[in-house]
Amino acid sequence: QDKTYIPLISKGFQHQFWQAVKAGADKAAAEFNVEVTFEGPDNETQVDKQIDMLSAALAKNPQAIGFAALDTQAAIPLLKQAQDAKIPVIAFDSGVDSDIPATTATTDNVAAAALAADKMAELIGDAGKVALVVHDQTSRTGIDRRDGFVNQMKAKHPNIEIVDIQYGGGDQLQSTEIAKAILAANSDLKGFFGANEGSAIGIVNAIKETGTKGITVIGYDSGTAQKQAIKDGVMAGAITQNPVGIGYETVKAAVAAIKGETLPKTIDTGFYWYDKTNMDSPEISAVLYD
Amino acid sequence: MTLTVQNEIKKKASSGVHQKLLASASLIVMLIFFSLASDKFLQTSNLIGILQATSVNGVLAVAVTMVIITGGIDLSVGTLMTFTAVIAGVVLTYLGMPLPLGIVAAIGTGALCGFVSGTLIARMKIPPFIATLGMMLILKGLSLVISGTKPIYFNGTPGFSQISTGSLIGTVVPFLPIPNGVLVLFVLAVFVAFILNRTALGRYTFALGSNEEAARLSGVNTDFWKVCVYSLSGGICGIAGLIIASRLNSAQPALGLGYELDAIAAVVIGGTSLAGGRGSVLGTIIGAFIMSVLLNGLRILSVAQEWQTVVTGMIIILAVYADMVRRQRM
Amino acid sequence: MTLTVQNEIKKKASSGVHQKLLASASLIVMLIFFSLASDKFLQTSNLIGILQATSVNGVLAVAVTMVIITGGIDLSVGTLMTFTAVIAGVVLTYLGMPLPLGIVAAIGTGALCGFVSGTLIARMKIPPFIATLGMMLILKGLSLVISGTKPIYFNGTPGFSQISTGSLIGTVVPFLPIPNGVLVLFVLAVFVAFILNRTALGRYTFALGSNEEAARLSGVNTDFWKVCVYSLSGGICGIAGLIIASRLNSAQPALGLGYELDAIAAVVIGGTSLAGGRGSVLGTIIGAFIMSVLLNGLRILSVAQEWQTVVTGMIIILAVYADMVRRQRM
Amino acid sequence: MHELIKLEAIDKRFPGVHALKGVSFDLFAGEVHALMGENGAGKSTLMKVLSGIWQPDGGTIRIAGEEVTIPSPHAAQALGIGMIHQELALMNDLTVAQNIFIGREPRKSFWRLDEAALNQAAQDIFSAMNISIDPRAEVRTLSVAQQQMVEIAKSLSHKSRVLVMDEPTAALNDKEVHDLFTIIERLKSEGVGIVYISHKMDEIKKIADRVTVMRDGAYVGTVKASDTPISTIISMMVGRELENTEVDIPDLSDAPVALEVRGLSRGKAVRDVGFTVKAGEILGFAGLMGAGRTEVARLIFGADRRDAGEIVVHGKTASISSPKDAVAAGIGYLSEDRKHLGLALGLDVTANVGLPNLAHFSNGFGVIADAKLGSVTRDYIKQLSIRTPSERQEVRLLSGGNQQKVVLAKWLLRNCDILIFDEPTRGIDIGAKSEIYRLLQSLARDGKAIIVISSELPEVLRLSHRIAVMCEGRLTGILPGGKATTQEEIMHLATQRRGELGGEAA
Ligand SMILES: Nc1ncnc2c1ncn2[C@@H]1O[C@H](COP(=O)(O)OP(=O)(O)OP(=O)(O)O)[C@@H](O)[C@H]1O
Ligand SMILES: Nc1ncnc2c1ncn2[C@@H]1O[C@H](COP(=O)(O)OP(=O)(O)OP(=O)(O)O)[C@@H](O)[C@H]1O
Ligand SMILES: [Mg+2]
Ligand SMILES: [Mg+2]
Repeated sequence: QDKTYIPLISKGFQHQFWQAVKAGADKAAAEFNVEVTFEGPDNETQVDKQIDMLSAALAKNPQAIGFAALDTQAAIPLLKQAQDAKIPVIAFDSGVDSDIPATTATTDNVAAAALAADKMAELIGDAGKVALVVHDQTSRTGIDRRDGFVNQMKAKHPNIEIVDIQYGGGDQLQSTEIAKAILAANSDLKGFFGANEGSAIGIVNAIKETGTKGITVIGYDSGTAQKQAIKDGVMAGAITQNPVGIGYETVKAAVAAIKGETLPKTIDTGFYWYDKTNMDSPEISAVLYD
Repeated sequence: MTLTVQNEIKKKASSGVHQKLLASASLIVMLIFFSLASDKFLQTSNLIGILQATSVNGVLAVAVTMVIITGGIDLSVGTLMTFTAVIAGVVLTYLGMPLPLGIVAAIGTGALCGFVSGTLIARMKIPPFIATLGMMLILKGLSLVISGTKPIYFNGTPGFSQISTGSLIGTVVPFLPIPNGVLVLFVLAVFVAFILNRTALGRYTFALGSNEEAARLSGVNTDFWKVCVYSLSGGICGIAGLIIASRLNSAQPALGLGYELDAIAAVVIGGTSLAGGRGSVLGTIIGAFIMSVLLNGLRILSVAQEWQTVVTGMIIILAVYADMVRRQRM
Repeated sequence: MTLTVQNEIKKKASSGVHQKLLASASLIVMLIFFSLASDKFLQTSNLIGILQATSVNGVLAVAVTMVIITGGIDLSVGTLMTFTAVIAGVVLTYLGMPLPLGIVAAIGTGALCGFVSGTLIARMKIPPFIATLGMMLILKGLSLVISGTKPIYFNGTPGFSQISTGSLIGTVVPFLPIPNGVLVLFVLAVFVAFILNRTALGRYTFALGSNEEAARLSGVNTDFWKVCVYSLSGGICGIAGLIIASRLNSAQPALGLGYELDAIAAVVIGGTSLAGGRGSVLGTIIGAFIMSVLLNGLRILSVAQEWQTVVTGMIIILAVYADMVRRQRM
Repeated sequence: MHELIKLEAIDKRFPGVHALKGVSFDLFAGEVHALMGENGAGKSTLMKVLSGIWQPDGGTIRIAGEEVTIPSPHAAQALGIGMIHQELALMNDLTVAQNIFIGREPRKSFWRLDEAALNQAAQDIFSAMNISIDPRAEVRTLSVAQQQMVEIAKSLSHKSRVLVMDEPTAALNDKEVHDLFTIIERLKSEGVGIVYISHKMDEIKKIADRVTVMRDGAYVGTVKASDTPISTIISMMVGRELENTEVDIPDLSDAPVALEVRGLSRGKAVRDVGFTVKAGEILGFAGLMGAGRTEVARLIFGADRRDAGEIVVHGKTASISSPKDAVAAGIGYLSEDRKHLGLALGLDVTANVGLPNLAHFSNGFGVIADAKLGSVTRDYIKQLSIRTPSERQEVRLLSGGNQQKVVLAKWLLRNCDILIFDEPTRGIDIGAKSEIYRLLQSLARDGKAIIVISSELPEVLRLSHRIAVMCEGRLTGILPGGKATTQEEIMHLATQRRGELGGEAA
């Protein structure tokens, strides 16, 4: 008698965010006594590689499947195949344009980035120049966080000018160089938003290396370096999702779906603003990861 | 004397066939291993998944095979594929033209870009690595510009997804639902193999890689033929663009970077020399399958992803080594 | 007669110097253009930023220059850099050893991995592309395995970040706060240039790329020297690993993929031929600077990123073309 | 005189070729032992066994009486065996001196190489050889003849006890050959044993002490050079007698001019060269190494860009800017450097023969009639007696002389009106040579205009209807062919330098 098997096909694998999702999934796997595997392509542009992974996962005849779609439509034929085979699909991180998934465990990235924009406005006095380093120009999370931040500024904080948006692929080194160039070009910059961990660390590195003072940095996600930067005061604060929660809820929902239980349409795993003042509080430190 | 010679010719010819059959030895070993290791591996759906996973890389690898045989290299195949997909998206979705026009546009754009690379290389004597690296970056940027940095969906062209995911064979032989994308790969492989082995273009392709100067001094218009090879290769990348766009039902403008390495790897694993002058499409197809079977098998066995990478690296080295030892023996 | 010969030697020598000075023409044009286009470009902090941005790619490019001169290629430089950084992290942070041991471990691991690649290539005759592609994947996987798929921080080794970001020169000449990482790049470049031009290892490096068989027939132990080149190159990747780890104050196990292409591009832009036999470290350094100045300038000008890519592609082609035209004229 | 080397019953097989069938060979100190045989007889292979490149499948090697195995070229060097390879094996990107001393560079402190000492040592060798080559020049800038000299200098630098010279004079002219022979005499007197492979019969008489003949990979016999007539050696080689033909100059007064060249110039290599060739005529080109004959041919053929000059084919000015144009105008060029310029070594014989001819062997879709091309190739293999297991053999596996014949075949098949042969018999055996002479003569009889560039004066004299002589890029004169002209007259023109040359260079 095989254990219940639930493969999770994510958007990434090597980054800390995805490792935290994996940790949550593993925790749930142990709790519900199911077998979970976790896989994702090298970067968030490789839509077709993700489809190949999904295809191989389906071939293993799983009881349910977790899927964080890189593209809202590309995987639909395979998801239909899963539906036909009566394999419940749980979407996580971001959804697909289809009602196949039994539920979607996700963060509202647009709202989260808007919160970051509000915090930025608050910290720099609702006026001045702000720049963004984003991890990706075409991926869902990249677009949502960029647009969430930029649109919120436009709508609510008209005196804040977005002077530059550049993309560093989430690569810390590349993001560092980008942030340094932006700093060099804008000596009167007041705020800097990094849309994921690698981008945020890149900004922090740039500030440290150039010795720039007086810039408000807001990050996204957590990780040792980002937490340290907040403690050191280089970074004002950051938005964190609840990746461990996403992983946990995905597996939990999958187990429920296998049992035929009805699930809510979405499971909002939430996002949080954290800074020096609240990062040691129990409910925040629970959603942060190293 | 004549008898011995004839015997020897026969021996040579048959050893040639042996060699080609045996070239797939590593692939066969892999297939057997994974079949024994997991009963999921040999399922029709999984085998079709493998075929489909090979189609895009296979087509790109076939495109780059010709270029590598001339002694060149093409780093732009991945982003060219994406660029042609975006062009197809613009033509079909934005401009709402009929499907055949989209197909012609994609392949034509591919050929045109190949023509530009070829011209840079042949006439302006820019090293292939630089010319195609430049093209890779240019096309990567242009894909984003033209698409407006977002995917273009083909929902307005219902037939489009059939290009890759439909199955002509399946409608005739129901128990063999081989997707069209794979069919295209095989037809293309046969076509390019024919060109390489039976036509003047093919002969010049080998001659360019073997000794370009000797070919030039034989009165061969080497520049012209080189441009032809790059154009043809570009056109094939256009086909890859159609396949991937059809598979994803969308043109993903950021895709494609890094695909050139996979394609070149398939070519080299298949025994084509990067120095030029020797190589075969059959080898390339086998090389592409070695890569996709390996990845699929490791996934089926649920090997941890970091170890998948390690094992893939080792197997690639081993497969090529085994192939070489075998060839030396014969 | 002897007079003519001597004249020609002189002419050749002086044109050699000219050539090297002019090789940087594209770079100088770029510097002038960006200085005029933006007053932010020539700020000391930005210039130092450019230097620092070149350090990692520059060191990797120097490493791969030697390999390319032998007629080989090394795709593993990026992941090897990461792997050595991870090893340094394990030694310094996990095992809590003193800094010098971490440095030795990183460079030693690099050399060892280079030794393995070199052995695969020289003794087992596996094509360099395949051997180093395999190594690239193996090391990518192992970095994840060893680090436990998470960054290793160097907070326990306070001096570590000085390797790259501190400034020895700055303490002596305060208005020239050139970071140590850049210093390392230049020292290394001089060292490798010395090896290439003045030592037996360098001589054989060129001989291998020029005509390996001829070198072997002359009694040169070609396999041995090839392994030496790859080992040395690996050791240099270890230095790159230290620089990047020191800059990020952490070993990022997922980093490094794609860096090989940048490094190779710098080498080829610098005029080293992928066919082997010719090349120079100075050219490579110039090539690396062309790439980083270009990117920095476009960023300073806030060019949209998709257009940055397009322009970079075009400039790379143009720079190489201009360089070639110039060389032919002389 | 003691025995240096004794090879006994050496056997060697390659796929499809039994290259050596129990061959024996010995060499004494202080002698020149010539090794003769047709192309593909196995001479180079035997010597490659001796110098550690191939391992024999059977037989023994004794050096100074002791049985040895020679696993690598390095080991051969350690045993005092040096070899000048038939195919140039130089590193093009390195300088002359660096090539000569590769693997044995003089050192300074801190692992530095002593470049000055290196260049000086190379200069010393060249001085001793009485030739002037710049030790600092990159090898790729040298002509084939100069490269051959570098190879010779390299093997001399080893101070070997045994020196194998595989066709060292194939690319040299008479003066250089003479200088080489002086060197060989000196080495002989120092007790060095020399194995000398050549297809030039007159050389054998001049320097060889003994001659061993091989045929079809088998040992035929060893004779004393002094008391064996050449004809005997030739018949040992080819198994029959060869008749010696004299040049027979046809009356071409009515023949149309096929090719006229006016004012051809390129830099210092070719200065204002002009001449005509009539249909049915063989125009020989003589001159010293570097005289510019090859360059003239390359300019006519469009392989290099000319600074000035007009090329008139059949009375019409031809606009030739690339070899493609030249071939279209009916000009064929057989280059002197077959390895780099003549052959795609990795491809098979058929593909090489087909290279200039595919247009005639393919249909409108570019599909090649491969069977037809193959059978035509087989015809040429027979006609030129190219020794190859089949027409599908890769050219790099053929012996040097047979490779040269493949180059010939590809141009013969092309059937051009004007053919330029640059050193057509380089490395070709005596039997095949007379075949080629006959062939050239019959081509001329068929109305082709032929230019033959050769560094062997006897060859020029034997073939040419007229003889053009070049010196330092200029055409110094055109002499009538046949008995009317002597070698001395040619040499006079070939050394007719311009007084103001030194001034011009500055
Ligand atoms: N590596 C090889 N593989 C297969 N056949 C070979 C190889 N090397 C030589 N041969 C064959 O062995 C035979 C002897 O060749 P070899 O080069 O010894 O001839 P040779 O006497 O030196 O001729 P030439 O005067 O033309 O140089 C030829 O038929 C040649 O084709
Ligand atoms: N690629 C080159 N680079 C530099 N100099 C060259 C090159 N090729 C030829 N030369 C020079 O041009 C001149 C003419 O050489 P060419 O080869 O035409 O002479 P040749 O009469 O055919 O003599 P050879 O017997 O050497 O073939 C020589 O001085 C030669 O050194
Ligand atoms: Mg020979
Ligand atoms: Mg010549």
